[in-house]
Amino acid sequence: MPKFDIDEALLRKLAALLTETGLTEIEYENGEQRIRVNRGGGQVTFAAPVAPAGQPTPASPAAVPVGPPAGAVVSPMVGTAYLAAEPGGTPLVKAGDRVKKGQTLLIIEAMKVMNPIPAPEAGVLESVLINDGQPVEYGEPLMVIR
Amino acid sequence: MPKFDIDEALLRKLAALLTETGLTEIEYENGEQRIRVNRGGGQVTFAAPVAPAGQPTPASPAAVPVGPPAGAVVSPMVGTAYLAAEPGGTPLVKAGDRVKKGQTLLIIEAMKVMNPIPAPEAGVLESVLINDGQPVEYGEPLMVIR
Amino acid sequence: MFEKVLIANRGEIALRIHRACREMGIRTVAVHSTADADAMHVRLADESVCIGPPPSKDSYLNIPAIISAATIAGADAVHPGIGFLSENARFAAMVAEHGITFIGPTPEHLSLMGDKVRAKEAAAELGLSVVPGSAGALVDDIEAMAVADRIGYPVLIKAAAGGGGKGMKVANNRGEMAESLALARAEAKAHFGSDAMYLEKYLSHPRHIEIQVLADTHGNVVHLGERDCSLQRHHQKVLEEALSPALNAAQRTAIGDTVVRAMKKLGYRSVGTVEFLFQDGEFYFIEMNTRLQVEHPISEMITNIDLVREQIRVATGAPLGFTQDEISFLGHAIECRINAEDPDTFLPSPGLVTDFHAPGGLGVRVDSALYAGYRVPSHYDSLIAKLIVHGKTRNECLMRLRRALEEIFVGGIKSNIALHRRIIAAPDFINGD
Amino acid sequence: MFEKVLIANRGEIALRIHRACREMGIRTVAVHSTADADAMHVRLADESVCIGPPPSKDSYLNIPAIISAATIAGADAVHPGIGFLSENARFAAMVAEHGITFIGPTPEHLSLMGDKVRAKEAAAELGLSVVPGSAGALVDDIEAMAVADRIGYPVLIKAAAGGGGKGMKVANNRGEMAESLALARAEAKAHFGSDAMYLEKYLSHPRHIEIQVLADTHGNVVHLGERDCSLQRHHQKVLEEALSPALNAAQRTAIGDTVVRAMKKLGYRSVGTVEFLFQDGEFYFIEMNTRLQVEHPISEMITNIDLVREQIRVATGAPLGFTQDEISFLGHAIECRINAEDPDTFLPSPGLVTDFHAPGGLGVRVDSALYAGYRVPSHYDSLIAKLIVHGKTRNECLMRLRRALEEIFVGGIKSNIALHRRIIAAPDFINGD
Repeated sequence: MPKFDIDEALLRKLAALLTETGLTEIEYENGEQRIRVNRGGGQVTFAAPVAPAGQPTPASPAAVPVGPPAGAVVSPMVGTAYLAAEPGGTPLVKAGDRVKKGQTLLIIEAMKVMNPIPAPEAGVLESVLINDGQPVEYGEPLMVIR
Repeated sequence: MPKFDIDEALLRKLAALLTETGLTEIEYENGEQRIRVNRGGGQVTFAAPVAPAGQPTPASPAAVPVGPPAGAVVSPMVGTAYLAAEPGGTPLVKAGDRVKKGQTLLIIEAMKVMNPIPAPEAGVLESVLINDGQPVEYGEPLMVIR
Repeated sequence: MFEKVLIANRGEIALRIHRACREMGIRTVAVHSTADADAMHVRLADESVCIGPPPSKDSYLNIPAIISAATIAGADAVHPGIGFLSENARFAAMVAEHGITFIGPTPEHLSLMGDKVRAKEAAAELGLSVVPGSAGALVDDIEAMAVADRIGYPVLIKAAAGGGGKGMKVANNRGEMAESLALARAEAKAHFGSDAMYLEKYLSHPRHIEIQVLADTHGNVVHLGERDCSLQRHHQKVLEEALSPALNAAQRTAIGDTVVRAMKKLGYRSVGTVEFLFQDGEFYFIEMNTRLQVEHPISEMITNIDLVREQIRVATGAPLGFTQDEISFLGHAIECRINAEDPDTFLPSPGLVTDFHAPGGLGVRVDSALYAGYRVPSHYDSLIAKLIVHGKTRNECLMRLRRALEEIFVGGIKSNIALHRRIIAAPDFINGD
Repeated sequence: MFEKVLIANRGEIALRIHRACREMGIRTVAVHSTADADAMHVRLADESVCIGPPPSKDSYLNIPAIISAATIAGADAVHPGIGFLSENARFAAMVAEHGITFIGPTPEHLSLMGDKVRAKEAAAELGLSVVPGSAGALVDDIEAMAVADRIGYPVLIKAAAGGGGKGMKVANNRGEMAESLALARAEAKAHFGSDAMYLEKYLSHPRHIEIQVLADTHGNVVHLGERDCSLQRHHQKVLEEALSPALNAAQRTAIGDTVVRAMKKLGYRSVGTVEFLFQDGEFYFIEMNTRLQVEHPISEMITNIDLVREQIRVATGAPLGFTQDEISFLGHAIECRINAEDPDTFLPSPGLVTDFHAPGGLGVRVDSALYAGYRVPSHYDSLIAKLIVHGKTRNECLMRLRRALEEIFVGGIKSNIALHRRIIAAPDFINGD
């Protein structure tokens, strides 16, 4: 049979979309092509885990918290994330950009203070996992740098 | 039927992707090709603790009932066991005796009724596990025949 | 006071009795089948005796085994619990013959109220109005037809020895009589070994109201108000509440006083429950349970009276420690029966309990012998836990019950927890209809 | 009524607050550190927000993170719980500045009672007698000596900003003063960043008696009787009971009325506890806790008042639903603090809870966020469960507590359950000494 080659980047993008949208499954079909990704509901989100209260941890998705993707930039604080320097401005970075270490990727507002979030390392910005103006919590993946 | 050859490297790659992205399942189809990998959302096997509440140690005798020894004659009722036909009489049998099937081994008094307990099989009486006049419960080993 | 009490039962009620005994400083003897060797009450009891194999008839209904165990253990009293031998007059008499106190009513009262026909006759004599029906057991179908014609359709056909809805059929008109009688007789024969039937007026929308009574051996009788058990499935209680949202204070006092007078006249002792059908402001006696009931905790919650403790006290011959005037009703209580069963098919679901999480907090009580790692045997009834909730008002009670049902979790087996969540969300129930 | 309340705490008290909210139909927002992602209150809350890493200073004490979470989640009130920010005046003020209701007293009262020296001055002005001692913070050792000589030895040296026994030393005579002062100052500096000290008469055999108060924003104040917290280990409460076996009705009414008058004069709002040392019939004010307390359930058990529910109600500006005359004390209640610690060495014992079995039945309440499979984090205090038992009498309560302690089981980690079993078996405790 012919070589079955898969689009890794696409899978990662879909995985990121799950995180961003809080979905647990995405199924995609295009003509003969069909792709489906699913996550057991352990993703970080503002909604509490739906696991039954008394359910033993090992049997609960919340028990096996999904780590952020490799190269993910996670939020250092609770606040509102902005992708542009000023409302309606152009995003500071976009997927595909090459970013320098320390370069400001986005801004998180907390207690009316604007906190610039720098790139922890240089690389290519693979994906943006959040929307402009989206509330984020501590440890939430924001962007992925490769 | 044609040999179905599996792309192991691809499976390993997908498995790695599951780990990396925190997905629990990836399904991929391309025309006739279709592949699906799944890692059940945190299905860590849960060892149910057989812990007797209100008792200091999880390992309680009640938790692990011990079966009677092989060849044991167990009590068919709750009552008081007598080794002799009448008070102070000589025991009906003693360790080392060869017993015939159906031979009376002891008497169990329940509700003022004397119930003779017969040997379930022929053999040598290996040991007597109770004392004369001892209360016995249902299923309690009384004697052992080999 | 008793030194040592033998608990002739299993499951949560055996644990309930054990707890009352421990709190009174009484030693406990658990008797159990081989299937219950790891049961919670067996583990907690001071002593335990295995009395037989799993089938009830060979263990929990095995009178010689239980009395032998009591004699050998040197118990000075036997508590029969609920079901099994709790209403068996012969057992009560034999226990007494062996110089052991039976914690319950006299054998005479057990047999009187155990016979549904004689019970109704007695009730009428005691001044409790009964549902119009046949004077006693029906001689034949001809008599049945005649009675039915007199009291008017629809009519309910019941087994004289019946209970739990077995051997019970409704006939909506004369045409249905013959078949309904035949079916009911067959069922009754199968379940109770007797096809003696009686017949009564069928009430279209009655509420099931029961009055809890407590009597000592000195002629003192009090009632603890009513319980409303209208919510049933196939004549099986699912959820009970106290007090009833359908009764007003005047009706409550009136029926309470009537029942107390009747019990005094009867010379009843121990705890008991007089059950009525309540419709259009009228109470119709249906039966009396001469024992503790599964739903007794809701009466305890609203009166702060420990019924099992009092039942044991009066069995020692002690007089009641309080009068009717000293009993006041505080707030509202609801009990949910958690069964090991499929919430949709209602089929039993025995097996290994991998996890059990009991809800806690203010106003929440759980009576259960369950624990993580316990295996629910397939030989007995499917009740595994009672969730009892108390609140200042019925609404507070409902809100508390809702959050408690969000917290409770039973893993490894199916349970009807989901059913209860549905029930308390139903508008009719919330409105108390 | 509030639409959504953010619970700025963790553990059993966060669950306690969640339960009260659910029962009032209020949505809950749980904030948690990464170590508490699987905590019970996080699982049960309607929403949850991770506010920081495990260390308290970066999460549960992280004011900006919590207020941001409240703003983002759209909470209209914040409940601070116990400990952490519950007595932090700055936090209370900032919450208010963000247009969110702080469920607790005013920032002014938080700071007043947070300063042990100013608190004693205020108490004296409010008509509460205090332990004779230094008027305020000691200027130097010379003043300390002078005061000690005046009030007589032994004397207790305390940190002005202190609590929980930190920065506290006894000097039995003049000779010990210098060293005790030095040690206390060092401890105080280390724990509270301030070595401001004060000094008071040391009572040799006082009882720790505290009065629970509840006040609305309309000037209505009631008390829920006292709690006796005399049983402590290294100034840490282990077991509390209500009412106190040491007080008679007259003393109870007297101190209750005194405290209510004082709180009215102060204009206090929300729940609070005024703590006294009681010896030889005299009450000496020591401090006031301007928050809910760990042992609040025992007051709830004897009064049938849901303190957290009432605390939330009055925070909305609603007036108290009852007067002092409508509060009666029913029976006796005891709370045991179950800690994840070695019962002998008292060292914390965090880790995986393999099994948790809560006792049940009549009169037994468990407030706990534990569940089988939960991992007790090592970053926070070791309280894992509160076992609260109610009985008609102190003896009934003790017997019930004994059997409940026989039933409770925590597997996988060490706990002080064995310690509690020892305590309640001690004759002195049984006699209420």
